[in-house]
Amino acid sequence: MTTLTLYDAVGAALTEEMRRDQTVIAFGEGIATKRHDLVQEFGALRVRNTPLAEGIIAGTAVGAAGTGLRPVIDLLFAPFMCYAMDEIVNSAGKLRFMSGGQFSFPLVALAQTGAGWGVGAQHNHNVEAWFVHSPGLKVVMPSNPADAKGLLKAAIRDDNPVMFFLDIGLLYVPGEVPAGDVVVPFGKAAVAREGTDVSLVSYGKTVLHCLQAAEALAGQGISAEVIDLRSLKPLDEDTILASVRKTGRLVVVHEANKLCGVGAEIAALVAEQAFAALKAPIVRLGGPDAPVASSYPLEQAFVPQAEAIAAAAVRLCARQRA
Amino acid sequence: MTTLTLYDAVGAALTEEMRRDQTVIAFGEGIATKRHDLVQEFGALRVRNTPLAEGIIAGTAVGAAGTGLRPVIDLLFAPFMCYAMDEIVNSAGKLRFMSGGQFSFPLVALAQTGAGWGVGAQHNHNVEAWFVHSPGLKVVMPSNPADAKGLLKAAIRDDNPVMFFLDIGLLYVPGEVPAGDVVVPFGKAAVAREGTDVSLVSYGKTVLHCLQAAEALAGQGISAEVIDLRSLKPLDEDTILASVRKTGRLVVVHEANKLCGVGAEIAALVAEQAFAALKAPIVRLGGPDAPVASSYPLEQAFVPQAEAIAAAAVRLCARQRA
Amino acid sequence: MATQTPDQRQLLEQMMLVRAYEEAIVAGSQAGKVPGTCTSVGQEAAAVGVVNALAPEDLILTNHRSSGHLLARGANPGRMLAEVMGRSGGYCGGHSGSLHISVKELGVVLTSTIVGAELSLAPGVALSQKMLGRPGIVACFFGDGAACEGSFHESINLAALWNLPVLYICENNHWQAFVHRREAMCKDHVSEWGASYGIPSRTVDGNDVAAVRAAAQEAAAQVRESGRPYLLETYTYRTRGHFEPDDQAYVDPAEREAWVARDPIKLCRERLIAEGSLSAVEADRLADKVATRIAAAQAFADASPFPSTDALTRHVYA
Amino acid sequence: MATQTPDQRQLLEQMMLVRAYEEAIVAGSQAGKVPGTCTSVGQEAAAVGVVNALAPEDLILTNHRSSGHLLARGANPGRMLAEVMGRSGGYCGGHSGSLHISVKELGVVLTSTIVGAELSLAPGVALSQKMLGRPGIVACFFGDGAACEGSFHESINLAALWNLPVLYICENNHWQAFVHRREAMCKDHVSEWGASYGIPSRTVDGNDVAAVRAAAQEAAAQVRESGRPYLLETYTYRTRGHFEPDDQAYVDPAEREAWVARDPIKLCRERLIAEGSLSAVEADRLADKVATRIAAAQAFADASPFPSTDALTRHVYA
Ligand SMILES: Cc1ncc(C[n+]2csc(CCOP(=O)(O)OP(=O)(O)O)c2C)c(N)n1
Ligand SMILES: Cc1ncc(C[n+]2csc(CCOP(=O)(O)OP(=O)(O)O)c2C)c(N)n1
Ligand SMILES: [Mg+2]
Ligand SMILES: [Mg+2]
Repeated sequence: MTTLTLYDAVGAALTEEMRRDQTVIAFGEGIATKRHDLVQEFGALRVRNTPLAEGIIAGTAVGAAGTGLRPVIDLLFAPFMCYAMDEIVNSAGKLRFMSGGQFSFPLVALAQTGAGWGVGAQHNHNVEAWFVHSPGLKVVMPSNPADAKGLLKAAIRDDNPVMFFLDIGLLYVPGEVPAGDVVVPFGKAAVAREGTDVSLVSYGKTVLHCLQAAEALAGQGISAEVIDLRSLKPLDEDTILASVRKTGRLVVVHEANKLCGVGAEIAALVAEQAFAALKAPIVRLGGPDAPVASSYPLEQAFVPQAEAIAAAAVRLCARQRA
Repeated sequence: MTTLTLYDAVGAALTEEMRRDQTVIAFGEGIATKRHDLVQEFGALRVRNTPLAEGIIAGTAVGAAGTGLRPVIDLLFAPFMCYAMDEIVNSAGKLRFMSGGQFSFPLVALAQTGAGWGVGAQHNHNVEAWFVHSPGLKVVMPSNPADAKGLLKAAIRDDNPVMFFLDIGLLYVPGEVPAGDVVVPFGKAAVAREGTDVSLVSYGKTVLHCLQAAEALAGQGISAEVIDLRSLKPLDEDTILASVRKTGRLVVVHEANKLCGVGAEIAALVAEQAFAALKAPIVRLGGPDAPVASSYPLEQAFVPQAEAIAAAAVRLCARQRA
Repeated sequence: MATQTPDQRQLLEQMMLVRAYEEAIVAGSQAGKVPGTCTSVGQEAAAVGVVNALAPEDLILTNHRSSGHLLARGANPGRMLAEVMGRSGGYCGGHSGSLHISVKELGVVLTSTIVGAELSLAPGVALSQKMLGRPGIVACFFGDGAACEGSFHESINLAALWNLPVLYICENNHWQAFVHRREAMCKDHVSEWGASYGIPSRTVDGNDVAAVRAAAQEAAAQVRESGRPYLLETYTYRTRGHFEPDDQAYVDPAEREAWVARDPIKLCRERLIAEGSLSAVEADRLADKVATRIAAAQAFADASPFPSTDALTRHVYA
Repeated sequence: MATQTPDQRQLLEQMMLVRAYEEAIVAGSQAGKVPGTCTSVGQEAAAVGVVNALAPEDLILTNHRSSGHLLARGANPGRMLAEVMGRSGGYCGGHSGSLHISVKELGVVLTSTIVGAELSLAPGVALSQKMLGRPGIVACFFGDGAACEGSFHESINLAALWNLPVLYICENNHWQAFVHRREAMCKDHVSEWGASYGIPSRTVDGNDVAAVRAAAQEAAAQVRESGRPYLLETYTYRTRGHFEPDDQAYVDPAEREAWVARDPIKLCRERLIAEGSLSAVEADRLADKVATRIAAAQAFADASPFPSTDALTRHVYA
């Protein structure tokens, strides 16, 4: 065990994977500046700064991935991916299928997302659901440094394009990270806390808010289970459904806009597959259908907090008791 | 009443609105060629062909809309919008909010979507859910020529950016269109068929499949209500919820990928707001998490058909009776 | 000249094969057997001339108008037709259809029908060649329309900056679907844009197959030697419509007819006959040979079954 | 010279105001009162020189590094600071923060912090001017980084093609965040790219405010007269970091120091003093005046309340 921030856990995974596999390369707007240690170890060809052009960064990654390299690209902030949607969605996500399986695209696209820097809606916009909706892409978003490292190792080894979201609010928070080659497989959610009365399902920083809520709920005699999805596609349907079948109540929490978000998907999944177990309506807590303001209090108010999560859980449990 | 195809209904709405309002302009890759009658009536400045560059087409529309014009742009096929995501999402959708309400963006982006032409996944990809998920945008998708005309009039008059999806499969199917200035307001779903046992909620061409299913179900003694959403944002929550509160059963149907699609949103909405009325699990029928093949039988098999819809409804109704 | 003559006959034969193949597609389209598809009638010299200047280890990125590139590269017209018709015997098992056929075994990689995507993918393919120490340059075909997309700028800038061996070939056929080049760019030649990136660039008569091949040979040699990009513009004309069917009502007949008069197959055949290196009888024999091949291809494609519906979700994830 | 002198003093004062304003921002950032923000230290002449060449009816599109453009245009530094601090008294009610302040009443429209977006928006704004018969050209400020985005190509091509009155101003400050211009483009000057679109383009010393203004006046006059675009590159240097805080460990000190020695405010002040049109006492008095304005601005911003949470969903839809 070592203590690392999520930012450094990403660096550690990159370093280890680049050591392990010569075909792993990394490029982006400033990655060679910000992670200069990688340049020193792996050379200026494997770790490169690029022109300011997300489309060609992503396109180059797709072209390289389809022909033998395993690129990791840093697209900085999630909304900047808007300039790379064709390359990600139409090329990376579809060209394998369209070619009848002739090519594969082992690439990882990193992007920071969510509240924390107070720099407004063009930096702070959670768009992970877009990529869950788009075929051929995998999507992950860790809630802690250990998962960040393990999931990034899995992502780099995966033969498919992986959208890797880093929650800005967690980037510099330290956490314990197991030493060595620990891979966190995709499609396995973590039960971050066990409980029996209500399932709180989330990912990214709101997992921490769910854990705080669970703590508060315990004080009120409510046993909340907290599920950290970790990977959004593939989604660990079994763990979600098992939890709801046990608790009968579901609160889904994320920072992204609720409309057509990952929370909608999970709510729909449960309403389809675990309907009989449900003792109360499903509750979604998520961002409103609005861009995020820069102003600090508004930025914070956008994100579902522990109090709101706990209150929703209390309401659901009360329903049953009533 | 006149009989028009959806394609011509769009032309009729454009013509009438351009006559009504001098600030309405139209441009895109070939619109002046394909709708040459508009050029003849309104001149080569108001109806223009553009270079092949979706980003600048959309960006120009945003810039023009923010400063006094009301542009309608033709982005051809929905997946091509990948090249215009920044302009649509980060500019059109956010700049009003980010400016504290100083600007508004009355623009309409047209795009064709869905199966019908057998030209594969880079032409046939339903991405409307992306824009429902993105703040500041309205999203509509008519299922017939009359709604296409009326909704396009509403879209052109709306002071917000509107993503206007045209289902390729419906483009050349004729239908009755009321003459004159009939506007179909956003946020009002149509009850395409009334029923009491199960609600079939859909939009675009799968509304027709739902109607076929309802017809078949009637023969089996099941009364299905068919809801045509028409506008996906704003969503007519009241009509959906009222229907499910009446029938107690919900099948949501669309062509797009199920994961984080509009169907997920509707399922979640109902599981939150009409839970007590539900007599059976919710069922979603939608596309798989896969690109669409060009090959005709595969393209057709991708789209939920009437038989599958009817079968789902029968299963749900059986559950209750059992 | 002696060594060139048989070779030019091969180029002629390839162009005739492309024409015959596309005629089969048009017939298939008219018969309702082929969904939306694009032909390259009038542009055969531009495709055949460039592809014949490439080495076997070179990689090709093509676009929606790819019959010429594929056939000149040696693709099997039967498997191409099967693909266009959505049959399981196609190169991509019917997943692609006509617009994005790729054939990895021939080095035709990653074909996208998103106009401009070939440009965004090319530097990465060249980066693989370079970093993995593989021989072979990357030939990237794109249209004058694609040159208007931002990816043109981003791609050439990166390839120039990173010294990537990309031969960019802009097939300037005067049309961007239903929009004339004149309505889309101020200048006549895309090569003028290339010059400002500090890479060599040049325009060649795209209807003269020998000139195209010579220019492409020189360009490819420069890319091979310098490891840097080159922009070659083949100036030509799309004499059939954008896709099938297309009445071309929007086309200026005078402009089109001037180019039809310079049909690349006609030009080449007449030149060879004038030079005495091809007789009319031999020309007819070539036509028969090509027709026989296409008939066999059609038979193969017709016999190939449609994919079964379990192909719906096959090859989505690796 | 007599008529120019007072005017150059105004330019100096504006540059000093920008510097003082940004020093306040830096202090605020260090005190934790200001979230992520960018300064333009070292680039004041480029901003002030161009904005002072514009007419009141001209419209401005700016980007994330906008203090100079806004202040030179006459924006209220108190409302700017309030915006940067996320207060309700800011120009955008705290919705924008520092990176996308727009001020419609001053003709500063549609500011986006997506690098390259200013380029994509500019032709549409110019189209409105033209179609609605409004006077005023459109000045679009962007960086050398933005010039690498595809939107650069698409925007200039369209503006040239449609004859749109856009004055493109590339502030080439040698940096694209943490990437040096040299790592992003082969040539030194973005103006070289402009030439290939058939529009006038030119580079000017961006640290000489008089030269910038003269070049911008000429460029703006050409745009006004021809109705066509012009690309003006102001060659300058970002002497503070990309954003706050930034230790600039990645910066070559020699390169930076050479530019610091040519600090635009110092250059201008020294020239005016050498010319005898400004005394040292007057210069100090200007500094005091500016400091007083910024202190008042800071007091206004500090007193402005944060928005209440009902602003969370205000101004999303019209
Ligand atoms: C991004 C994108 N926009 C539009 C289209 C529709 N489209 C297909 S081909 C074509 C014209 C392309 O013109 P050009 O690049 O000159 O190639 P050509 O067809 O002339 O060979 C268009 C507009 C597309 N496939 N992709
Ligand atoms: C599309 C996009 N990519 C990346 C960024 C992050 N970013 C903000 S400013 C900047 C550098 C911009 O360089 P340049 O255009 O030269 O302007 P400068 O900052 O030098 O004034 C970057 C990379 C962004 N805001 N938008
Ligand atoms: Mg063309
Ligand atoms: Mg810069």
